[in-house]
Amino acid sequence: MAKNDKRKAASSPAQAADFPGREAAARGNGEARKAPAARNPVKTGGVQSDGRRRMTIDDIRPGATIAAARNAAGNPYLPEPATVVEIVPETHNIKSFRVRFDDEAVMENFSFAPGQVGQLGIFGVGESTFAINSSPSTKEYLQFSVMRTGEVTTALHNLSVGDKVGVRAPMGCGFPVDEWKGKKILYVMGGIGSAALRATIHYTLEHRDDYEDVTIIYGARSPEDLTYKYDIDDWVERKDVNAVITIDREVPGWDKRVGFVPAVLEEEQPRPKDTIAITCGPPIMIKFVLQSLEKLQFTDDQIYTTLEKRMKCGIGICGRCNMGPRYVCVDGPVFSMTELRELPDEM
Amino acid sequence: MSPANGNYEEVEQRIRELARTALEEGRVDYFIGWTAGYNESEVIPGFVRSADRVDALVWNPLAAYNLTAFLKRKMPDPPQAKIGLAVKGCDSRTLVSLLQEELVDRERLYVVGVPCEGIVNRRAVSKVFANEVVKIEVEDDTISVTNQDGETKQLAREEYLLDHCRSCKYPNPRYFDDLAGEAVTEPEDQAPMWREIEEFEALPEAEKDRLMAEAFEKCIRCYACINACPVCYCWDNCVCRARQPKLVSQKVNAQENLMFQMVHMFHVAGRCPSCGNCDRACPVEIPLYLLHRKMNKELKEMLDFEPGIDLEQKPVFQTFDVNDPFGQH
Amino acid sequence: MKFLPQDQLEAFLAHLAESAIVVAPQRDQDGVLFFQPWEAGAEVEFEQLLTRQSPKDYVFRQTETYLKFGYQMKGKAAAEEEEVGGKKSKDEPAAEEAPPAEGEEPAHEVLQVETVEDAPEQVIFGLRPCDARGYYQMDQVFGGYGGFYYDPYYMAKREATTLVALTCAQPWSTCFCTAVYGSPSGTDGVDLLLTGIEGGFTAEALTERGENLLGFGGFADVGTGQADAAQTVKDEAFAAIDPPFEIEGVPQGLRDNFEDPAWHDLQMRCISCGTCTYVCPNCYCFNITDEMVEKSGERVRTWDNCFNPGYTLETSGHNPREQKFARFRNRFSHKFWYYPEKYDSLLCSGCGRCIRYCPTKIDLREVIRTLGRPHAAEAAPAEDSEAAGVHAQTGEDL
Amino acid sequence: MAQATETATGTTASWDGEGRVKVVGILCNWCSYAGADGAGTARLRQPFDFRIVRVPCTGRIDPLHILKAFEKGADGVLVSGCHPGDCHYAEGNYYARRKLELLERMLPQLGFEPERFKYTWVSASEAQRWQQVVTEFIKGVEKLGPREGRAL
Repeated sequence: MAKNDKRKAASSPAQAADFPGREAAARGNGEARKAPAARNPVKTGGVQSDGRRRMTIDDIRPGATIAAARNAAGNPYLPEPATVVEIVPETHNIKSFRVRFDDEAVMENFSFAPGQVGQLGIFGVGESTFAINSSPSTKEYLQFSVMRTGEVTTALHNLSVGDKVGVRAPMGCGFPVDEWKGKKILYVMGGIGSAALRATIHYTLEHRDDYEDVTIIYGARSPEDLTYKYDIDDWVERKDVNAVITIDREVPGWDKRVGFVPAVLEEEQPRPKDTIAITCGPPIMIKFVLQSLEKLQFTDDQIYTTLEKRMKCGIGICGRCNMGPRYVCVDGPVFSMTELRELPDEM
Repeated sequence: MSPANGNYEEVEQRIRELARTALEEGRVDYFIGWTAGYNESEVIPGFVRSADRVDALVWNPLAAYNLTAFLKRKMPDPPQAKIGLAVKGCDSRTLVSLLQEELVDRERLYVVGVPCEGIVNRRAVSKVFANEVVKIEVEDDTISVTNQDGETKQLAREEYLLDHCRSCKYPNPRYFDDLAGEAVTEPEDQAPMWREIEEFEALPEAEKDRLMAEAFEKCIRCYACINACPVCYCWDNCVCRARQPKLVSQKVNAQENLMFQMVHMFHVAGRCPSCGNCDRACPVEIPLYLLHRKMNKELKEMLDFEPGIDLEQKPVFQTFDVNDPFGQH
Repeated sequence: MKFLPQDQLEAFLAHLAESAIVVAPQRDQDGVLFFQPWEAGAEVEFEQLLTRQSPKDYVFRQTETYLKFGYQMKGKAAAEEEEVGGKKSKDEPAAEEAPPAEGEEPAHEVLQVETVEDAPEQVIFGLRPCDARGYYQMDQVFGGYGGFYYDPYYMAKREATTLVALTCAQPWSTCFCTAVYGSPSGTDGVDLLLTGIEGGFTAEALTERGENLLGFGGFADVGTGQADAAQTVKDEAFAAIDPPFEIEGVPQGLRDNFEDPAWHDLQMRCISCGTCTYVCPNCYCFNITDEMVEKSGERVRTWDNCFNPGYTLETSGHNPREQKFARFRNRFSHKFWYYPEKYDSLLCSGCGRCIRYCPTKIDLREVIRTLGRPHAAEAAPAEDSEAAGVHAQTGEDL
Repeated sequence: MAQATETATGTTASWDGEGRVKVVGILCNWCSYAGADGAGTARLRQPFDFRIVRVPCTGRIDPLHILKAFEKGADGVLVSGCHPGDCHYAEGNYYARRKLELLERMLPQLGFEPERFKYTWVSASEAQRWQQVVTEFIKGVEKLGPREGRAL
C-alpha cells in the first residue's frame, strides 16, 4: 500500500499541495483519473495573470509572502486598537476620521500603498471597509472618510475625538503608481468617490516630478457635497495641476464649472496618448465616464478604477466580495478595465 | 384516515391531462407538479413548461412537498408568469391563507386539486434500514421499502403516514380550479387530532424546557424551514437576518435558534395550517410540526379558528372581535 | 498495516479519549446521525455511511467567538453614574464637574478587549474519506496557500486534529467522489485509514500522527489475507460508483456558460436556503458580526452562505447577486471554477450530502453535467431553450 | 453603593439587583403608564425591581418583543394597556389581545411557568389597582426565582 503523506497542506499551510488529481493517480485505486491541465497559473495577490505586478502588501513588508508577513504581524482578524484624533466634517453626511494607532511602534511602522483600504470598526457594532485616504507620507494619522448610511457608519458618525476604534489595515492592492511614472495622470471622480482616490492624488502630487500632466476632474451635486474642500483649494491654486471642479446644477456664488462629470470630461478633451485615467464615483457616473473615455479613445489598459463590495474578513477568505474567481478585498479593490473585462459581470 | 383506494395512477393521469391542456391552451406558462427524484424513494417538485413534458409529472404518497411555497416569491408583482400548480388538501389551505391576504394573484393562477389519502413519512420509513433506501412503494395498506442491497421490508401504511395525515380533516383541497380524480371521503370519526401535543403538554415545565433545548441545539440555521414555508413570505427580507431590529443574533446556539423559530412561528400564526413543509425541509429533523400544531391547537381553542379553510375569512390577527372570549379583565 | 479486532474498538476509542476529545458518529434523540463528542459507553454508529452534517464544525466552528469586549465605567463616581442610569457622555469627563480627589482616577469609560483561542487536541473518528478530503481542500484557503492570508483559528484547530477515516464499504446512490478525484478509500487528509473486514478493521497509517495511533496495544498484525480482503473492499466500493460527470473541462465549461439560460432552468426549485452549504464538508464562507448585550459583547465568526440574500447586500441597497439564480450559480462556480483557479484544488469531495438533504433535492451532478461542459450554449442554442423562453416571456425567475 | 431594601415578598436584596428577579413591564402610554405614574405620585409602595418600557399602544407590541426580553434575561414580563373599549386609538388593544393571548398559551410549551407572563388592563385612574397587579405579579415571579440556563 503506497503511503503518501497527505498532510502537507495542514502541516505547512503555505506550501502548495499536489493537485488532487495527481494523488488519485498515485493511489492506484481502480482507474486513475487524470488531472485537468492547469489552465491558468495560480495567481497570488497582486501579481496579475498577465504577469504584471502591482503594489501589494509584499511591497510593504519586503521579502516575505503575504501570508508569512501577516503571520509575523499577527492574527489578521485582530484589529489594532486606535484612537480618533480628529474628526473633519466634509459634507452633511460625510465625515473624515483621523485615527492613530495606540501602539506608537505600530504607528511608526505603518505604511500603505495609495489605493489600499482598511477595515475601520467599533467594538460592539462591527467593521466596514473604507479607503485609507490620508497621504501615504503622513505619519501622524490614517484618514478614513465615512458616509452615514448603515449600522457601522452611523455608529462611526456618533464618535467623538478620543474614542476607541479598531483598525485592520492595509488591505488589498493599491494603484500601480510606480508603473505610471512618466505618464500623464487623469483623475475623474464624483461625490464620495474622491475618498478612494485622495491618497493616490496626494501621492502623485508629492512625487510630482515623476509624472507628466496631472488633471483632476471632480464633480458633486452641489458645492455642499464636495469633499476635501481644503484639498480642492490647493489643487486649484497649484500651477502644475489642472483641477476642474464641477457641480451638477448652477447655484448662486459658484464660480467654477457646472455640468455632469462625463460631460465635463468630454469638454476637457484629454488626449489618451501616455495617459492613465483613474475613475471612481457612483456606479452610474462610472458607467458614463467609461463611455466618455471610450469616445476619447482611451484603451482598457489605460483605465483604472477601484471597486467596493460588501466585505467581512477583508483577507480573501469569507467569500462574499468575489467577482468570478477574484476577490475585491485581496485582488482588488483596484482593477484595470482590462482585468474587469475578463471577469464575469457581477458588479 | 380511510384506507387507500390505491387509485394513484388514475389521479396521476388526470394531473397530466389537466396540465397538458392548460399548457396547450396557453393558460399557464409553466405547471408546477411533482416529479421523480434521484431515486425511487424521492418525489420532488417539478416544473413543466411544455405539453410534451407533462409525463414527467407523478402522483403518489411520496409527493410531500407543498408547491404553494413557490408562489410566495413572485405572485404579487403582475404582469408576469401564469402559473399552474397542483395542491393537496393541506397545500390548498396554505394557498387559501395566501389568497385571504391577497398575496397571490388568482388571475394568473391555475390550480389542480389533488385529493390526498395521506403522505408517507419518508423520514421514518428511511430509518428502517441503516443503509440507503432506494425505493418506496405504496400499495393498498402496505408500504414496501427496498434498500440498496435489494432487501425489502413491508410496513403497515397506517403507521408510517405523516402524523398530521393520520388525523387529517381536510384530505380534499379547499380551493382549486379542477380536481384531479374524485374527492375522497372526508373522515367522520376523527382520529385524535392533538395526541402528541397533549402528551407534550402534560410534561413538567423543566422537562419541556429541556426537550426544547435538546431539539434546537442541533439547528444549523440554514433557514430551510422558513424558505420552504409557503406562508412565510418575507423571503429575502427576513427579520431574522436583519441587524435592525435585531431579534435574532448570528450566533448559533439553542437559545438563538429557538428565538429564530419563534419568529417564524408567530409570523405565520393564523396562516399556517401545519402543512409540515418546514418540518420535512429541516435537514437535521427538528420536529417543527409539533410547535406549529400546538399553535393551531391553541388558535382552535381561543377562537374556534382553523387556518386556510374559508376564502372569505379575514386573517385572524388582522381583525378582532370585541367579544373575544379572553382578556376581558 | 495493522488489524484492529472488533472487540478492541471501544478500548481503542477509550485509549484515544485519554489524551484528546474523541468525536465520532452517534445517533441523537431523533435517530439522526451526527458527529458528537464521544464518552465511554456511548454507542458509535459506523453502519450508516454518512452523518447528516460533515464534521467540519469541529475545525471550522459554526460560531467562533474570537473577541470579547466590554465597556466599563472606571474611576471616581462611576458607581453613582451607574446608579442613576445617567448617560455620561464619553467626551465629557466627570472631572469637569467634580475634580477627583488626589490619586483618584476621573470617571471614564474603558474598553477592554480579550481574544479567545481554543484548540483542544481532538480525534475525529470514523469520518469518511470524503469528509477528510473536505478538510484537506479547505486547508488551502485557510492555510494561506498561494500567498494568501493564513487563518489562525481554523489552522490551530486543524493542527490539533487527527483524522481516523473509515473506508466506505457501500457507497450511496448520491456518492460521486470518484468523479472529483476522490475515492471511497481516499487518503487526502487522513491520518489513519480503517477498512472494515471480517472481524474488525485493517488500519493503515498515512502520516506520523496516524503512525502514533498504532501504538495502542489492541492492534494485531494483519493476518493472512486480511490486507487482500481490505483491498477487495476498497476496489468494490470504488467500482460501485459510476462517475456521473467528467471533471475535465468543468471549470472552462462553467466559465463559458456563465450567462447560459440553463442556470435559470436548474434553479427553479431552489428555495435559496443554506442547507447544501451547511451540510457540505467544503463550504467555508462566513460572516463576522458583533453581538452586544448591554455593555459587553463578542465578535463572532459564523457560517454564512452564498444563498443568503444579505450575503452580498451592500449598505447602499445594491446587491450584486440579488437574483436567486445568481446566488445558485455562484455556489457551483465557486466549487468548480473559482476555487480551482485560485487554489489549484476542487472545492467538492463528492459526498453527495447537498443532493440528499436539499429540501427539493437539487442535484449537483445534474448541474455540472448540464453546465460544466464547454459551450453548452452552442450545443443547445439559447433560443430553443425552454428556460430562455420562459425567462424571456415573463422576465422572472421563480 | 449597595443599599438594602425590601423586595415585594419581604426578603432583602441589594440595590444592584443581585439575587433579585428582573421583571420587564411593557406599558401603554395612555393608560397603564399613567396609572403607574399615578401610583408613584400617590406614594403607593411599589416593587422597584421592575423595568418599564413605554409603548404608544399595546397594539404595537409584538409577541416577539416579549420573547426577546426573556431571551435577554428577563425573569418575568408584564404587559398592561387600556381596558378593552378604552383604547386611545380605539382598537389597538383588541388586536393586542389576540396576539398576547396566543403568546400566553404558547409559553408553557416552551417551558415557561405561567406566572412569568401576564397581560392585563389598567387605566390611568387605577393607581391602586396598578399597585396590586404589579406587586402580585412580581411576587409570583420571585417565588419562581430567576430563570437560569433555560432554552429561551
